[in-house]
This record gives sequence, structure tokens and C-alpha cells, in this order.
Amino acid sequence: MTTFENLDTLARRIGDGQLLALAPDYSWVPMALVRALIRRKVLGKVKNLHLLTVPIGGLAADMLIGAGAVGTLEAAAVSLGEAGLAPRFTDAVEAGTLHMRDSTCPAIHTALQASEKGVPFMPLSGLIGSDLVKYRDDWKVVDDPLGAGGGPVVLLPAIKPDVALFHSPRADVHGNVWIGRRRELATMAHASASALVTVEAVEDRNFLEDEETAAGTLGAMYVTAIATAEKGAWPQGLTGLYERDTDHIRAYAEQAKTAEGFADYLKAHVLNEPGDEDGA
Amino acid sequence: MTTFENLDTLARRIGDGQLLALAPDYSWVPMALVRALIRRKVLGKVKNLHLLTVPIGGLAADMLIGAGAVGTLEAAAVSLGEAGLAPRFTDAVEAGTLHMRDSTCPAIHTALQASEKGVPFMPLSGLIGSDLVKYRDDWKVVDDPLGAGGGPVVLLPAIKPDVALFHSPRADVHGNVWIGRRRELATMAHASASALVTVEAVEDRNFLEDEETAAGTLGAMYVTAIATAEKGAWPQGLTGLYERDTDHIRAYAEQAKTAEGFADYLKAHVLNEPGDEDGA
Amino acid sequence: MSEVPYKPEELLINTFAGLLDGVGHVAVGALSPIPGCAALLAQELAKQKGRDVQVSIIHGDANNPFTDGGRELFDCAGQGRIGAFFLGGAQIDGEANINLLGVGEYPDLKKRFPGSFGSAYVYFVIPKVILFAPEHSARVLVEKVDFISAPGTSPPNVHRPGGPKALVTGKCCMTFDAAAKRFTLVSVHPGVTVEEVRDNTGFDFDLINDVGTTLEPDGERLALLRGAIGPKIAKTYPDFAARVFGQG
Amino acid sequence: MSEVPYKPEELLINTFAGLLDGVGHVAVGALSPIPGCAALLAQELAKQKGRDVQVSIIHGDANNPFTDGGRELFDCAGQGRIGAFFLGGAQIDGEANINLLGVGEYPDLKKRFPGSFGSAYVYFVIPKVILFAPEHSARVLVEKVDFISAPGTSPPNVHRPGGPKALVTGKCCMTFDAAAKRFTLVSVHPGVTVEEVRDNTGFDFDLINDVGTTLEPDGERLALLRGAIGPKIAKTYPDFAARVFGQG
Repeated sequence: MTTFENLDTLARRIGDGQLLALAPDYSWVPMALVRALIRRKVLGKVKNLHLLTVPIGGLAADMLIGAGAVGTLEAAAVSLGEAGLAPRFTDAVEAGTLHMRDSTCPAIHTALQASEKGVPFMPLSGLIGSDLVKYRDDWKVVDDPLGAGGGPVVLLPAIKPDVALFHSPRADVHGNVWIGRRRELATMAHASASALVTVEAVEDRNFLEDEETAAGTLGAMYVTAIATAEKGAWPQGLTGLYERDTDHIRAYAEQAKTAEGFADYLKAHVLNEPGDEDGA
Repeated sequence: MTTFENLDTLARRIGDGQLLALAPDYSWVPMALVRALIRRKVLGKVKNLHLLTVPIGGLAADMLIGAGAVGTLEAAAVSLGEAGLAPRFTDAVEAGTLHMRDSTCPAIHTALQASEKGVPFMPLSGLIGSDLVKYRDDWKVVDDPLGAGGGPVVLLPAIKPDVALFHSPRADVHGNVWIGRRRELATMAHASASALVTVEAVEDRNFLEDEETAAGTLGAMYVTAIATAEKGAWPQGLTGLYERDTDHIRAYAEQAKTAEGFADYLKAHVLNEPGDEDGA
Repeated sequence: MSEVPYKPEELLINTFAGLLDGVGHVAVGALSPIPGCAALLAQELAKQKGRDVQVSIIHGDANNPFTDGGRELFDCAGQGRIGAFFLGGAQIDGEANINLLGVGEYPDLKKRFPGSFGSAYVYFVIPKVILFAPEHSARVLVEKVDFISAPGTSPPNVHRPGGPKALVTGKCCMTFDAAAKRFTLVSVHPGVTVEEVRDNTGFDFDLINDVGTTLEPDGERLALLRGAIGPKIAKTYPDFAARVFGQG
Repeated sequence: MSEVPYKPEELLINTFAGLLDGVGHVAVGALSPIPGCAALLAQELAKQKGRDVQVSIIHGDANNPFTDGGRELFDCAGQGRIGAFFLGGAQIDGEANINLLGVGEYPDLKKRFPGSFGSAYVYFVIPKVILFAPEHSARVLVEKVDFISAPGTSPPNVHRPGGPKALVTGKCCMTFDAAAKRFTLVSVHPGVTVEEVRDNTGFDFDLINDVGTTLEPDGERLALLRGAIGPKIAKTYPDFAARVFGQG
């Protein structure tokens, strides 16, 4: 059953070396939880995370990388969108301090669907001849295994994250979470061993009792724990509630071009928030 | 773009030998359209259909089979639920007049997902040792093609229906159709070359402009044509609008035990409806 | 005899609920009012001990937590999130192979049943599958099924986290040992003898040392069943609730 | 020169819109305001001829028809429902291989770009992929890409219904012939010479017999673009709309 707790206890559930799945910046990214996680990293309480972006990363990934929390990154791309390159990601790759597993968007969706269905792999069209395949020793090109002369096809092993993380406008008191048409969040949660969710608010009702709400709901059985975090996606936007803080993200893009600037950003916007000094 | 037309022109879009996908009786089955199709069969205008139930069939499948419209049936099961065995299905199989492709529920979902993703096949766990596999020469058991020692796995070729058929409480004027949490209807439509949909009513709005409605909407790009059919699921129920007519279905189960009784049922409940005598 | 009279369905529900002890998530398929009641009863009993049990009833909208379409039950089972499930069988044999499809030599069947439903999959992936045969006869419990909808056991190289653990019939309870590929008679229902079970079973089976009588529901349990479970199951199976519990 | 002054972006939008003629469904990825405008313009031009064109803009909620999560764009393309798409490339070579990932020898890159996004898939399944290189230089248009995010062509046994059909840069338009594995220069933008294109292109290419000047948008077209398309694209790209069309 879903537990209701606070942001810090939610962050404490994430352990060293775990595989975390994180949706893109436009898809309800749990920025407040990411900041809580960075505070834990700074305190030496979590390290060497394996981050999976579903399928691309942005500010959240860049900040986790900049804070040194990420050992391995699997992503189809990392970018700050209109604000340009993701500076800490770019720097880490060029410095050789980040182990990259470069992928492509539909490959990440497909590998999560394989876990969702409980199968060891799934095929995907395309990809053949891309250097991505050359450097991914876990991907396998096979001749049409149906033996129907369909030609070669790439098989992608299932990816099973330890934790899926996301933010949502609302949960109900039963632990059901509204995901609307952001259904990649359902696939992420289905594929993952656990899901940690922050929400703007918890509503005293049951989303499943109204067919209209039920259609956009992720059932509580996939949701491990929920914490309330108002404006929990800031500086990213949240559908229908608040817009992306473009100025803030542009300022980050500029400031984080150097390690020093990034450290200043953390001081001003991450480490200043209520801490977790007594955390486990 | 989605066409708005009437029940008869919708039925006329279905041609001889086409592969039709039909959701179960509890999942918004388009009974009025099925009756229109039976009228076309009786007029000699459609024959030898290949019916796929997604994944099980009920009254609609039994009626189409009884009317002699179905040459091949792929199904995980056919039953009238609490009303018992499906009499025309049972009779046709025992008489050897129906070509069966026996399947199992998740295999049908998976084969449609393969078409949805545009891949030639998908793997599925289980199945090995079931006689279903023995008699399905299109299913293939292979040793773990990843070469990771995962053991044998069954590969299911994609199923690509010509037409997906379903009924819904509502469409909007742009051709978007509400499917709520009946998401198998989305998979069916995505996997099919076309989708014919009946609705209780067409609303003058855009479902995609409201995030709550959008979450339960199948986009117009998958919807070929829509016809209004009030009580179009009767005698089955439709979520939130009307209940299943249990007495009617029980009476059918009894009457259709003989070919003569079934013919009487058609006369009373199918052929009496406005016809399609001048149809193409 | 129990001090309070009870219906045969109530004995079966009570028996199934006992088998569900310790399971975290029970899923119940279509047309399964007795398993449905058993799952809800197990949930209620766990609640009394301070534990949460999830019950997912696929059929209908009540107690149905699924929002991702028809495949979600199977996906969810494949993810290992479902602990127990019930399966019936028009034929069940001594190796726990089940036949939901028909009698005779496929495809020339003498008698056709609805079909295999999801059995060929769920039997492999759900850890505790409980078989249910209301009619205990040599017609249903056969030496060898005519068609294997789903096999009772698999070779060791086949990925199979799940499978049959028990069989409950109108006459008795058996457990299943996958390594031995055999059923073991554990208890007979009140009024039924081991002899009678043997005479009406088409396959050979083992016996525990001391075959007892299936535990009857006591007054407290029956009150719970009729008071708390009846109204809940009536949302999905009104006819059944009216007939068995006088609800609705 | 056109009788009405126009911005370079407006020439590119007009050029892309011409390439989209006859396509039924154009999808536009993230960070693509110029392709987004071109798709909306092609839709408007088709409407004037009585034809419907669907435009799906992935980024944001306006003009976004997808309701099945992040995978739907790719699934939809795999189903053959998307006719045209735009791809950029930090490097593009003469065989239409594209590199969105980085410069140098992988994994020891000298310069890292964001990554391959969905290119390794959509380049295979969408029939008309239009390449876009705003900066026309030998740094971008290279002899051989350092990393193949997606290959321009595939051996005949590889299932590939899609691929590159054209390349539009800041200086010219080229078409691509998959059989010959070569680009052909079709037109240069106003004020650009064939020589200049050659000097700034790192790969060898063919020329059509009569390389013309890229068609400029006339007053009517510009009015349409600024009047009808500007407000639409402003819903997704307000900054772009303000800068180019003075909208918002």
C-alpha cells in the first residue's frame, strides 16, 4: 500500500547505485525531489546513481550530474531545450567522468515496455547501421527470428529501474496518482520496482470512482510513496498549473557553464532549502 | 480526416474476407453496427470475415458466426458470460464449419501491440507446453535470442486488422473519440488499418483541449469514420450510461441453441431494424 | 456440523480464503463470484490483523484498479505484482494440466468449451494459482486432459515463477507438488469420504497421513461473510449475492 | 528580390512548406520552430486546395494530438501514419549519415552534443525526412560524420520504408538519392552562388542541369505566414513568433 510521507523521507528511499528513471523536463519532472536528492549527495548519503532519462534529460539530469550523484547515464539526449546545451552533462562527458550508455528515444520506451510486460527483450525497427548499436553491447542484431525472411532486427533487453520518480498535480488519499496524458509515467512506474511521487496536493476522494478521472490515473499498486511538494516541478512547468520559469533556466544555463558557477547555483537554490541533516 | 456518416454506410466499409477486431462484450461492443453487418451478410453483401476478438468474444461474435458471416475466428475464448456457452459458436466449431485460430488473452494483446509498434513480432512469457502453441503454426518457440541463457520463449507475429470496430459514449466534432479506461480500444485502433466507431452522441467541442478529457481520448487520426447509434451497445451495457440487458441476453442464449431459434432471433431483433436494401 | 447452517458456497469461500492467507495481491478473473468473495474475505481477515491485501476484480468497475486496458492484468502479473489467481478447468488431470477448450481430438472436438482465456500465461507467472472444480467427477478430474490449455509443470529451462499450488473441488482440497507432478489430498469436505473422492477422481493422487475434514466456517466467519462481503460482491455479482447471501 | 522584404527564416519556412506538398501528416519534434511554421503553412496551403493535412507538434500541448505517452509518436511513425519529419544534425555527410551526438572518437569526444534523440528510428520509418542545417559550413556538412546517430541509407535486406529526401541549409536546397548515396544541389538561396555552396560543403555532391534560385515568398505568402501562421506557432514558440513575425 502507498505510504504518505515527506520529501526528505522520500529521498531517503533512494540508495547508492540504484537505477532511477526520470521523465523529461516537460513531463512533470520532480524538481523538488531532485533537489532533496542532491542535498543527500552533498551530505555523502547517496552516490553512484544510474540515471535513465525517459527518454531525454534536461535540467534535472544536468543538476544531478553536476552534483556528482550520477555514475552512469542512459539517455537518448540531454539538453536544456531552448536554453541550449546542458552544461554539466557536456562537461562531464568531455572530461570522461560520466559513464554514458547512449540510446535513442524509442529504444528507451521499448526497453521499459519489455519490463512492463515481463519479457526479457523486445524488438525495435530501425537502428541498424547506427553507431549506437556498435557501442551498446547489450543490444543484439539478429536475423528475423521468425524465419520469415524479414531481415535483421535489433533486440533490446528489458530495463527494470529500481525507482521511477515523478511529480503530479494530484494524488488521492488511496494512493492513486493523476498522470493525464503523460502515459510514459505509467510505463515507467509499471516497469520499475518502486515509484516515488511528489504531488501538489492530495485530494480526499477516489479517482477510480469517476470514469473520467480514472482514465488518467496510475493505480496505487504501482506507487510506493507520495510526498506533497508545492510547486514541486519548479522551475519546470506543470500542465494547467504553472508555466516553466524560462528566465531561471536561462540563468542556470549561463551560470552552470563552470563548476564554480554551478556550485554557487546549488548554494543559492538547492542547499538553502530545508535540509536533511539528521537523515538516515 | 474522420468522416461522419450513418450506420449503414459505416457497415458498407467492411469488405469480404477482411480481418475485423472486436472488443469484448463488456468493452463497448458496437452491437448496432454488428446488426447492420449481419443485415449486409443476409443480403449477400459481405462474407468470409476473419474475426479477431480482443481477446474474448461474446454475443456479438456468436451472432456474426450464427449468421454465417465469419470464415475464420481468432479468439482466446467465446462465451456469453453469466448466460453460459455461446450457442452458435459452440455449434459451428463442433460442426467443423468455423476455422478456429485458438489463442490466449495476452497473446492477442501482444500481437496487436506488435502492430502498434510496427515490429514484425513480440515475445510473450508462458505458453510453452500449451497445446495452443502446437496448433499455431505462426507462433514460434525460439531459444533466448539474446543468447543470455534465458531459456525458450514464444514469439508471436504481429496481427494487423483491416478494421477495428467499437462503440463509445461520445466523439467530438473533430473525430476524437472518448475511450476512458478502455485502452484496449486504443491498441486495437493503433494496430488496425482503419477504425469504424459508433457513438451515442457527437459533442461540439475538442476533447484534446481539456487535459482531463484528453487523457481518455483516442485521437482522430486513428478514426476512419463515425456514425451515431443511440443505445448502440444494447443489449450490452455502456459504462455510466446504461446497464446490460441481462434478460435479453439470457433469452438469446436459450433461443439460439438451435439454428431455427437463432433465425427467429434475427428476424425479431436484427432484420426488423431499418435496412440497407439499396446499399452498395 | 457448524453451529450455524451454511451454504456449500460459503464452505468453498472460507476454504479459498484460508489458502490466500499471506498473499498481498489477489486478482480475480471473469465469472468468479466464489473466488471473488474469498479474496474479499481474505482482505477483511488480513485487515483485522493490521495487514493490507489488494483485491482486483477484473470483471466490472467495482474493485477494478486497472486503467491501462485489457492487457494490464497480464502485464501486472508478468511484473510479479499479483500473488494469487484462480483458474477453473473443464478438465484437470493428475499433473495439473488444465483444459478449458474442449473434449475430443483437436481440432475435431466432440464438445467445445469457451476456450483457454488467459490460462496459458497466468498459470506460468502468478506464484499461487488455485484450481477450482465445483463439480468433482471423473468427467472433470481426468487422467489426461484432451487439450492442454496450460500445462501444470514445465521443464527447468522454462522461465516459470508461477503455477498451481492447490485444487479445491465440491468434495475436497488437494495441494500440488510440481516436482513430483502429483496432487495430495489434504481434506475432505464435511460428509465426504476419502473413498468417495477416489471413486470420483480420474487420476491417481497421494494422501497426507491424516486426511481431515475441511474447516467449516464458524458463526463469526459467516456473519462477516454475510454482513461485510455480501454487499461488496453484490456490486459485481448481484445475482450471486442475492442467491447465496440474500443480498441486493 | 521579392517585392516585400522578408526574414531568412521566412524563406526557409516557405521552402520547407513546398517540400511538404502532398504529405498527409507532418510531425514536428522538439525545438523546431521553423519546421513547425512550415508544417502549419503547408496545412494552410492544402486547405486552400480543399485538402486536409494533419500537423502534430510534439512539444507542448497546442497541436499535439498524442494521448498515449512519449512512445506514441514513434509507434505512430512505425505504423506508417506519419508522412514527413524534420531532422537536424551537428554533422551531416555526403551519404546523408547524421551525427547528433558529438565530435571526436566515441566515447572520447572532443565536443559533446545532446545526443541522437529519436533519429536512429524515425530516419528508418518516416517516408520523407527533411534534413535541416541552418549553418551551412564545412564544419556541419562534412565528408564523413564522426558518429553515425542514424545512417542515410541501408542495405536492401534492412526494412526501411523511410529515409532522407532533401536537405535545406542556410544557403541552398539539395535532394538525396538513396540508390546513388548522393545529394544533388537543386537551388541556391537568393544571393548565394553555387561556388559558395561548394566552398562551404565538406562533401562532394551533384548538380541538376539548371541550378536555380530558391523560390522567394511573395507578398501573399508572407501575409499568410505573418497573419495566420504566426499566431498559431506562438502557442508553442512565443519567443520565436515575437522575433520573426512580431507576434505575441
